[in-house]
Amino acid sequence: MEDKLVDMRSAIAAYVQDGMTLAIEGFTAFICFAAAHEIIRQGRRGLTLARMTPDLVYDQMVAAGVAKKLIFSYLGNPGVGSLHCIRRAVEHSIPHELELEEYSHFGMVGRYIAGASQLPFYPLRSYSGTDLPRVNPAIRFIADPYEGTEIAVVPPLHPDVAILHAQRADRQGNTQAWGILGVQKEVAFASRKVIVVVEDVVDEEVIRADPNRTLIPGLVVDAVVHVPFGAHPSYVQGYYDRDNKMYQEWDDLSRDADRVQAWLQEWVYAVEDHQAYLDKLGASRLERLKPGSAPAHSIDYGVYR
Amino acid sequence: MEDKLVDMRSAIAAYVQDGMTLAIEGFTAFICFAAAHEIIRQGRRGLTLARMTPDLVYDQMVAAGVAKKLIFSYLGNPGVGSLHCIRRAVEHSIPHELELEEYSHFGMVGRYIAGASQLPFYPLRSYSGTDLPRVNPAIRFIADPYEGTEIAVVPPLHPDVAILHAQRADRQGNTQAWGILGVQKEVAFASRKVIVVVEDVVDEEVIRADPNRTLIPGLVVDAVVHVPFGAHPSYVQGYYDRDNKMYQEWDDLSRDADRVQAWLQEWVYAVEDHQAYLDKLGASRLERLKPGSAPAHSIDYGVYR
Amino acid sequence: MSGYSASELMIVCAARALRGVRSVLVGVGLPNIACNLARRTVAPDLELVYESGVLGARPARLPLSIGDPTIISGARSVMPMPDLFQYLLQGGRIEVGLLGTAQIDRFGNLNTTVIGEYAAPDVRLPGSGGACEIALHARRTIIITRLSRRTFVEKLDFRTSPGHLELDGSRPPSGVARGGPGQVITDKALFTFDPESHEMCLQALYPGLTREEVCGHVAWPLKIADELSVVEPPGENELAIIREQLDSGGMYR
Amino acid sequence: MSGYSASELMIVCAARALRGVRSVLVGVGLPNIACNLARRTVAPDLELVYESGVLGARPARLPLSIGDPTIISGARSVMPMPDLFQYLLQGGRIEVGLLGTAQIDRFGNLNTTVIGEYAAPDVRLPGSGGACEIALHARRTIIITRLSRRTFVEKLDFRTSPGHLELDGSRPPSGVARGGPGQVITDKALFTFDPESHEMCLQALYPGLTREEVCGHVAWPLKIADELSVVEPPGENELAIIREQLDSGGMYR
Repeated sequence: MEDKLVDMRSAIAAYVQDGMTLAIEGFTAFICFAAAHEIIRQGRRGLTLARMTPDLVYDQMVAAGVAKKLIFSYLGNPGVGSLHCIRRAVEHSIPHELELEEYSHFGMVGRYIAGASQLPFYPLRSYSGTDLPRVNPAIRFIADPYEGTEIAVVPPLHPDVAILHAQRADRQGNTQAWGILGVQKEVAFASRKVIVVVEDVVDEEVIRADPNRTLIPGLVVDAVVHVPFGAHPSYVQGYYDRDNKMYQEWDDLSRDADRVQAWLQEWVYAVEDHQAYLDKLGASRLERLKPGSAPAHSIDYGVYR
Repeated sequence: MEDKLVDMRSAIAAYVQDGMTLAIEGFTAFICFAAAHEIIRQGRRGLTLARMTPDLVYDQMVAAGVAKKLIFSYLGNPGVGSLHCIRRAVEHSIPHELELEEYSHFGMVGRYIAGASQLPFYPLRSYSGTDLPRVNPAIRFIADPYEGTEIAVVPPLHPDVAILHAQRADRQGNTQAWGILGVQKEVAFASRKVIVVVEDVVDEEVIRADPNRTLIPGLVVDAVVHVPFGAHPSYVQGYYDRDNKMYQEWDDLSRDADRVQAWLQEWVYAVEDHQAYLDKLGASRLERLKPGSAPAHSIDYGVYR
Repeated sequence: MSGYSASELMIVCAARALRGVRSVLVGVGLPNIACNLARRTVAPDLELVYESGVLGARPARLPLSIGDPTIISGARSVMPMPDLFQYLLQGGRIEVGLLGTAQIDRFGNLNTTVIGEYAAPDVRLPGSGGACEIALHARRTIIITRLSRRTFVEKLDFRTSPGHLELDGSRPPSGVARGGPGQVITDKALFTFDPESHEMCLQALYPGLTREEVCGHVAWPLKIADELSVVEPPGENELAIIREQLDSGGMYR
Repeated sequence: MSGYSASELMIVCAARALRGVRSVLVGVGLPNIACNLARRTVAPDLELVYESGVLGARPARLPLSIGDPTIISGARSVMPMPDLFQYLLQGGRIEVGLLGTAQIDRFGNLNTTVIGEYAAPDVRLPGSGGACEIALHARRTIIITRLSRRTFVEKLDFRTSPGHLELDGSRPPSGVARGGPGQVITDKALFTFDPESHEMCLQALYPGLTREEVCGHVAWPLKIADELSVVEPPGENELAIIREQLDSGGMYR
């Protein structure tokens, strides 16, 4: 299989174009800030950003003027509070208007599943008795052909590009992950192009030694990018902790639009790449995020001759 | 959590009653013959047997007069040939008539997913241009509410009891498996009662050391049964190979209804339990089924204090 | 050990409401502590399930969010999100769902989406997340929130998560067999719902509070139980577990 | 090395038909050997996908079934069955599906269900398995079967897997954009389908066979390509790979 390893700048330049629908997913974990910052640096505009939990990653992208629309299900800074930049865009159109297409978590999960499955719709027992279908006409109801009861449906979501972070992949894009798997697999299969960003690029023998751990097969991956700490300030299970200090600081500074622009200037525009961002953070800060060791017991697949 | 460990005889006596719908699943691997034989020994009648690939396990149960109906998608002896007992029942009503409810593989998968999800139907792009909907009225077509195109649906399947084999579980039923996972998880969630049969009962710390490997959470498990080699003559990844000799011998002997009854007498009715069956097979035969070692690389979840 | 905070009593009340329960969908913070207290007292078989897909977590520190890595390491199971929503929640495997809210009406309907108009909100709140599905699919829900007129409103600005819906309570969500909101636990009183009218009903006061004080924090004419009781204060054992094991940092003291 | 069996030529023809292909859904036996030959010759990036959910297998022995444990150990990925059918097949990720059959009609529709009446069959065959979905969702299919009048029938007893359907070929299965059967590879000749009428068409004869012999094995008046060719015999390299690496037991010799 072909070698798909490229650097982040090339991957973003090649796959992320103005006006596209982009999904940088990862539920609290595996959020690829390295990619988001590179997209900001490359000055993309008019993106539709899909993500269950926009988190700081989309708060920063919205503040940078990258986005025209959000498709989402929970707007919060997990465990901390609000996403002030997105609120500013929604409540006061700063830096500009932001269109919202809103679901519940299950609705977003269903949209990705339908996308991955090439289904025209995904049925879910949800939304009855709520105001969401009133504000989102994409949520509809159909009759169950067996019992006649009504059930909600959501349409498929097909991002143009998905950017997914994980612990490791081989150069062909066979990707293994552990921890909160969220909708990573579904997003990969739902998307037209898939960029996988990993902490470690490993020999295919590592992947082949545990095929059940492969979350995203190389068959659907277009590019592999190697960026250690690429999910900072979010986390990667077993590799580093969430940098909660940064999440808390963001809660404070992001209340002020000017301070946000200064932050973006200092931490995104003025740094060349994620390695420069990490250097600026300092090795000791990153060192403190490293967890102790909790290895899984080995399992054996057996040799069958 | 409560201790769910019981022996096979008690588990079958407690959970499998005449007339129920039963699913002993496992795609080529993990087929729990130990449970099937115990059901035959206990003389159950009128069961509806659901399974994607009925395999030898249901061929034997049908020959023993246990079943009134099959719900399935592929009637074959994998890699060998036909299932002669089931064919005899279908073609010549020996030992008696056998009702068939037939799907494709995807249709069976969808029925289990709908069952596990408490969905009233599962939509799939299948069956158009085929004769299956003509002979199975449960397969229907509905209109996609977005584009108006037609799409097939299948109804949920809710087995009364599922019996699922795996490498290991703790006494609370938290079950880990590797190899061909098939629809094991979906069947567990779709079923009213779940019996898990394992090669090893392990301490919960083994499970907790690799939570992503847990296929079936104890929350949905009713009984844990410890039967090493319980899937023989099918196989368990890393533990033993399929006993292909028995699959081939069955192809020969099962062409003759009398020889089948003699086989059932010798290998099922006349043995007390699966251990006696294994003793009769002999240790050297089992020893030859053991594979060489192919361990997975360790991974680390990290300690986060 | 004498004396306790209103938050501690909230924790105790929420824990007691979980007696004998075996599966609960929970977030972080106060409700999480309540579940852990329940496991150690009235619900030894209680399995904590997080929206992130984690079952049977054994966190080495107080988790900061439902996606904290400390709840993964040493958990019994981590399920992908489709499994959590399809098989556990919609599949009817969750006995109790715990919900917070920004607004609640007299039928236990919840708003966590906007204050003001949806298209031009005064305050944009987080939205549903999984709350809508927890409300619909948990066999019953318990709402945990502080009592205030801003929260206990006459009319929601947006209905994010259905409770008992309209006055007659006669319209169950399609195809879903569930009980809806069972209790509301606040820092001043406990509420249940009338089995007939499904209207929220003041059931018990925290020690030292009057029904008038409580009614003053609710924007509609509050229904009061025939046998209004006073909440039993935290027991020595309950307080000891909270302070020594679950909230040793004293966040809720 | 001179001389070869009809099976070996089938393997070679099937391999050649996979030139440049990157994903193929395959079973065991002859088609499996063909895929492995293709990987070593005309399709170096070919990923073998098994219905059991296995991608990139590296079997240490010839697998006996698509569920053989030897295809798991050392594979790149093993997916649960819902993922295989939902995301890989229905998701449109499979370029070529290889299918066998008990009956085939002139439009490439297949029967693997029954001979005779469904309700009272003369012979009960295995049924669809995943064949119906492979036929519907692979971007194109290649049918591999031995040529005989019992197989190449005027009318199927049961339509298990749709090919080009009816005479006018005008009815595509709902919502599925795929090409349907592209080729039929037998032990005596190769067939393609007319791009207009979608009727099966004799394209190439195995060396030494006549069109009359081939037509005698087909139950309908067979359409013959304007430029009927003769299949290129196996090359030295192709035969060497088959005999030394893929079929060292000589099962297809």
